[in-house]
Amino acid sequence: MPCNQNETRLPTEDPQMTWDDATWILTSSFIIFTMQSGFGLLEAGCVSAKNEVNIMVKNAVDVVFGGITYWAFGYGLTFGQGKYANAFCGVGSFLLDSENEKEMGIVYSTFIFQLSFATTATTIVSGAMAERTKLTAYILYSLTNTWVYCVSAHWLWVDGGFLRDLGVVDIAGSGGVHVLGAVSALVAAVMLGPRQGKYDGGKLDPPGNPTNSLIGMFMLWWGWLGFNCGSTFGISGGKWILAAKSAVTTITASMGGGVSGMLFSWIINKRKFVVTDLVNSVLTSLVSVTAGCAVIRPWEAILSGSLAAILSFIVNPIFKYFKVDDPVGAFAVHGIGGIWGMIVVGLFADIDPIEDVTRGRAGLFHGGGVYLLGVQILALVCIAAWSAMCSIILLSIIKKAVGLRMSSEDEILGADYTEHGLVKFDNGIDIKQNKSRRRSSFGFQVFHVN
Amino acid sequence: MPCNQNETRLPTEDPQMTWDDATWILTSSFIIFTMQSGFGLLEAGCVSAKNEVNIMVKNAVDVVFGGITYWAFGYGLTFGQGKYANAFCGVGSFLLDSENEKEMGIVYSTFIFQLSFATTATTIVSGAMAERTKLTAYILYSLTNTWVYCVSAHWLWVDGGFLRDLGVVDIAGSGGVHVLGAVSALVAAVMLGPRQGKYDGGKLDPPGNPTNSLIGMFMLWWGWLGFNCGSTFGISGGKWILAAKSAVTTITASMGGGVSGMLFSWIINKRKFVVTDLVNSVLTSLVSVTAGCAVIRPWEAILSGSLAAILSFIVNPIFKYFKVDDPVGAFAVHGIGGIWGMIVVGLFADIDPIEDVTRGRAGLFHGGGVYLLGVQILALVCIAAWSAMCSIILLSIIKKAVGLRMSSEDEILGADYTEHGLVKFDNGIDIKQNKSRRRSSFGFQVFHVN
Amino acid sequence: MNNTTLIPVVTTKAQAMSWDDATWILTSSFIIFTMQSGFGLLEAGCVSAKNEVNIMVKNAVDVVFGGITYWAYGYGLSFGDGEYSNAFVGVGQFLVDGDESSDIGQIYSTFIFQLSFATTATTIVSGAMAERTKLTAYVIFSFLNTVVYCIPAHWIWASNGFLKTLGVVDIAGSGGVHLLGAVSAIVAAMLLGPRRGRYDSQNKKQLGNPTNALVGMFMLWWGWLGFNCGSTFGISGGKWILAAKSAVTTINASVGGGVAGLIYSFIVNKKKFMIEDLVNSILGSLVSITASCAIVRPWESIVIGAIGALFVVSFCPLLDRLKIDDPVGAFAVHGIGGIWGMIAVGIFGDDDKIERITDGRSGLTHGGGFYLLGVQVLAIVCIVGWSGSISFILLYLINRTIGLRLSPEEEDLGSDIVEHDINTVSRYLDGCQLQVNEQMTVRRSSFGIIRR
Repeated sequence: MPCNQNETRLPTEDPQMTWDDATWILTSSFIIFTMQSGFGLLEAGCVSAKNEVNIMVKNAVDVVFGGITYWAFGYGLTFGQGKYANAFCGVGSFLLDSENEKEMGIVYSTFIFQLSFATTATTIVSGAMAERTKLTAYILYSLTNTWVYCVSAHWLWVDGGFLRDLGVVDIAGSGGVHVLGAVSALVAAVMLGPRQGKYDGGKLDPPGNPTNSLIGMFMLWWGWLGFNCGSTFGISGGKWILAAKSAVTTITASMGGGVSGMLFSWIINKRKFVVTDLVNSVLTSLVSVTAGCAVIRPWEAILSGSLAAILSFIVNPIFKYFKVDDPVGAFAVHGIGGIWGMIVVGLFADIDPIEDVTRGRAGLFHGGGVYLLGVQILALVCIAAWSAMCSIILLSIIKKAVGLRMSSEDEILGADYTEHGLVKFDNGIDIKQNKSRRRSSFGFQVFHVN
Repeated sequence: MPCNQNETRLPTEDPQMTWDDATWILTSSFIIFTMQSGFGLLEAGCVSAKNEVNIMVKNAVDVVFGGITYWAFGYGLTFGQGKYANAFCGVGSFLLDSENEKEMGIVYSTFIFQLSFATTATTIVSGAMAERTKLTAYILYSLTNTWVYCVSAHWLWVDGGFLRDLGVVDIAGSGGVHVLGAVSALVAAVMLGPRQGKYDGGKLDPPGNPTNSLIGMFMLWWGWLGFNCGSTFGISGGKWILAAKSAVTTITASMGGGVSGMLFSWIINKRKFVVTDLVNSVLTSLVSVTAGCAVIRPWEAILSGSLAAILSFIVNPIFKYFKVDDPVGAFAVHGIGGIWGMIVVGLFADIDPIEDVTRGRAGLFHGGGVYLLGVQILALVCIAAWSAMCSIILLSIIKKAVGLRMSSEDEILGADYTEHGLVKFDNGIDIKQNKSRRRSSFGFQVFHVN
Repeated sequence: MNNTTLIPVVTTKAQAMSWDDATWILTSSFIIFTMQSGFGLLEAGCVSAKNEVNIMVKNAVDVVFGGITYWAYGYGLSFGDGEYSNAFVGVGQFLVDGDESSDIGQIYSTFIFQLSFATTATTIVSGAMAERTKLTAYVIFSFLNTVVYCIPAHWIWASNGFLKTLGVVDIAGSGGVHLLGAVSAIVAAMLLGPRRGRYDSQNKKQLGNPTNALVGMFMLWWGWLGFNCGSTFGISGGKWILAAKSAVTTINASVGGGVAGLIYSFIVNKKKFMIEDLVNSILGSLVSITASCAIVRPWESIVIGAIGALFVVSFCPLLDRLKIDDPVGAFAVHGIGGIWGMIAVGIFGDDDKIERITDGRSGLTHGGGFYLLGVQVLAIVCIVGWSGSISFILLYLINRTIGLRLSPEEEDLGSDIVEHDINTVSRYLDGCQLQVNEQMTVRRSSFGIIRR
């Protein structure tokens, strides 16, 4: 930064951003976008092989259709500062454009960063809807789902939003991204009903590719560093210290979660380390540190991450009892992790003398009393209610209009064939009796429907 | 960069960090963490399909269990500045936490950066132990292995460490990361003995997936840029120039290595380009430039990278003679590359007028005499001896306690089944004769052993 | 507080780089290099399984052999500022070594950034040559092909290049990287001829591994943000504003392209969303915005992306009708997308008040008249002419000396076995090759690879 410039560019003098902040924000956004690849691979590895390509396409659809609506009205609903903006939602800046050179940089940086958040929130839902949802229905859902995220983001992160004014702390979105997405995911899973073969005594195709799930987990893990550290939204002043602290708490939380999750899995699965348990416990612990990454200590992160990982194990038996089918464990990871993450802030947050992230408040264990905890719980209730309500409305409308669920035959054939015309090579078929099929050694072939 | 602040924050005035440095260090650490994905894919592609998932899990275990011990005592052994800190190891800063706002940023940045290094050193070992090691034994090893890395890191990189005081130059860890890891890997491979079928006249399952190996190589390649350039540990002052230089020498070294490795492979393999040769030669050349990236010239990097790649070819016949089984070539890549990399500094290093990385010394070919070369060789001897000794002790204890090697049946079945309950679908078997198997079109199934 | 020593390069030039710029340039280059992984996966997913490993190796060859020649002479031909440097070609700084120069930081930063561009341009070609090219021929081509990229790069981006002097705007290389690579690609595809059996039957060939193709697309997508935003080549002054703007226009273009491509595919393919269409439309729209990322508005970028995507996906069948076999659609994506991207500058480009990228000129819709559009078209003609003719000469010479194409038997076997001794085929060709015995003793491989 050239020091011999006009003082007005300096962050400590003026809230304006410098290019140092821009470097940080843009780099973080680019890293966060790589999490889409991670989510895609994770989900593709969890579903059966006949839906693998389709779930990847759904992750692209999130960005494409979710992105266009975010540009059209999403950003405006969150950050719009028009005269009708209120405590509930922003108004203004629709069809985002900026001509004013002074604010252009800030507007565009905020947009790209927030877009990477918004697409993450919708991606969470795709996993819970896997293997049985029509792609057209999912596209419509991606188009409309944006406003669910945007309104609650206004509550949490924009000055004037009602939760923010109460003092809620959700640094990188345990509540605003993960709980929000997870509740939508749960609603979608319940409305769709379980996959054929899941709870009706039949047989379900097994998950396709654990290696891909693990690669997806790895990509998400490193992307999460960008997610949490980038949420300082700048690097100048004392923000770099918080960014460094966030990196440490994020990684230590994931270690705590990984250790406890693996041990727990080893114990309950009779000395086997189940891969999905490892993946889910690491990711749950990452979700749980997302709200408080800059305001808790490293050892607190280890503790809360470990607890989050173990808490996530309770979802499976409950879902089994209620016959809810969440193929990739979206609610276990993002819902349980997110709820616990918001509560962690109310328990462990400390006053932050550097950037005053908590606005002078501390959590229960640091002598701040129950106020912050109460606000965090209020935020959880508001987010969950909002997300559930909107999702029920949206999905009901889509169900009426085009239908949510594939036909039974389509579901058995798999979405890769029915939506994309791809046919996997079926190992159970005797090749010599199927001369008309062109073979491919990697499991795909052209299929001629007779 | 805070212009209107106290002068003491400015890098040229004072060694303290600014947020510009923090941006660089944090971004580099995030990039280095992506190398875990690369190592995972590389190793998963090299082992047979029945151990593919297991080796990915081992890479997650490295981070999770290695990370938690690094937090608990590893950082303190390297960087602790308590009153008992000495030339051999640091003491202090255990269970890392920081309350002091002035040093919090530096401590946390250093921790996250060094953690990414430490996890790399342990990951190297996992490849050499592939396909025959119990996962529980590996977890115990990951937990304890941390201190092997941390103590020698103190020698090399902390003021007061005895090798550093002698003037050793190992910028990004050819010795401290790669030779250290490779010697542990060699010890582990020898103690475990070869896989069944490797040297006993039987047949070994073929490597599973060369495509994955190549993707892994690509990820490591780009991650290495963050690894070497980030090791300037800052960007302010003249460091940015060294970072740019490191990027150029790193990439040119890999080109030299790739060219010579491919040509050599083509010649000795009768006009075939063997994929593992390509992968190993690129990676070996990257290891070889790691120690000297900022102090050698681009053409010297090409030369030393080419030599490193060719040197790595001699390991295979030697290992074959002694019946040492290193499934992914960990010693060839990291050991030979690392040893040569340390020597390269002694030969090619030049006085660095910008940040004085070599502390005024030059290598043999730049008129600095043999002093630097001698110190580099001394460092190699110390690191190798330390790593070998510690690994023998640790692995012997683990062997006594829980046993290192899988049972013979488990090894034939593969770790994916025995450790994680996953069974790959066997395409060659007529399914109708194996009703008990549930099919999956992409190669996984649940298998019931009768 | 105006201590000038704080600025790292004591200014010899007006716009010296600071370490802030270096952070940006280096980080961007690292991100751009990850696009090689993306190209590799995309192409590996598009070809049949018997050539999957080979195409990944080709992507490594690009970097290794293309890189070494870029170091030796490529950088010098583009950016050399020796005394013989002229409007057509740079001269100087061969065998890049920042020794005697005072601004070595700048040289090294520029080199690493430009190298990541140069390797991208050659990688484009590998896709069009897939499944039928000898690897040795490809190695030699990579070695020589650098010259094709470096000279137009001088025209477009070096301060004394003749197109630059005329005022061409190609911020991150719609023309200089993508169109250039695409023209080489189509020349190669025509010289090689179609793959065996490609146009024999009505069968439409399916992607070998659509999941990999999509993962590759994702990697390219995020890498593209580094590609376009990094092309501000710095972050200080007003550049950070343009970088942020470029990020928004890049992502918006891809969003527009994806929407247009999916709708097109849904209509044309009878309610199916074809993977090829999705991949090609998103990548095509990204190529389209590459030239103009910092000087168009967000809504214009959506339009540019959508039109680019429609051009690309509707062009693909046309090429097949001409029996030009381009296995991964390299020409459609990079060529058609690149041409449209260059033209889009002439139509939608606006004079930015921040860094004056367009030298004060504007495109057609912003009242700048036809001048900019004319220059852009001239640039397209020059690039196509140069890349087409030089690639043809190089490939023709290679074809005459060692031959470009695999023998028919080798092509049927696949490059993985022929070039690398890896047999991916046997499992499905005849399952009985595998020896079955009682327990789990079949030699298994879930991914289909066994070594003979």
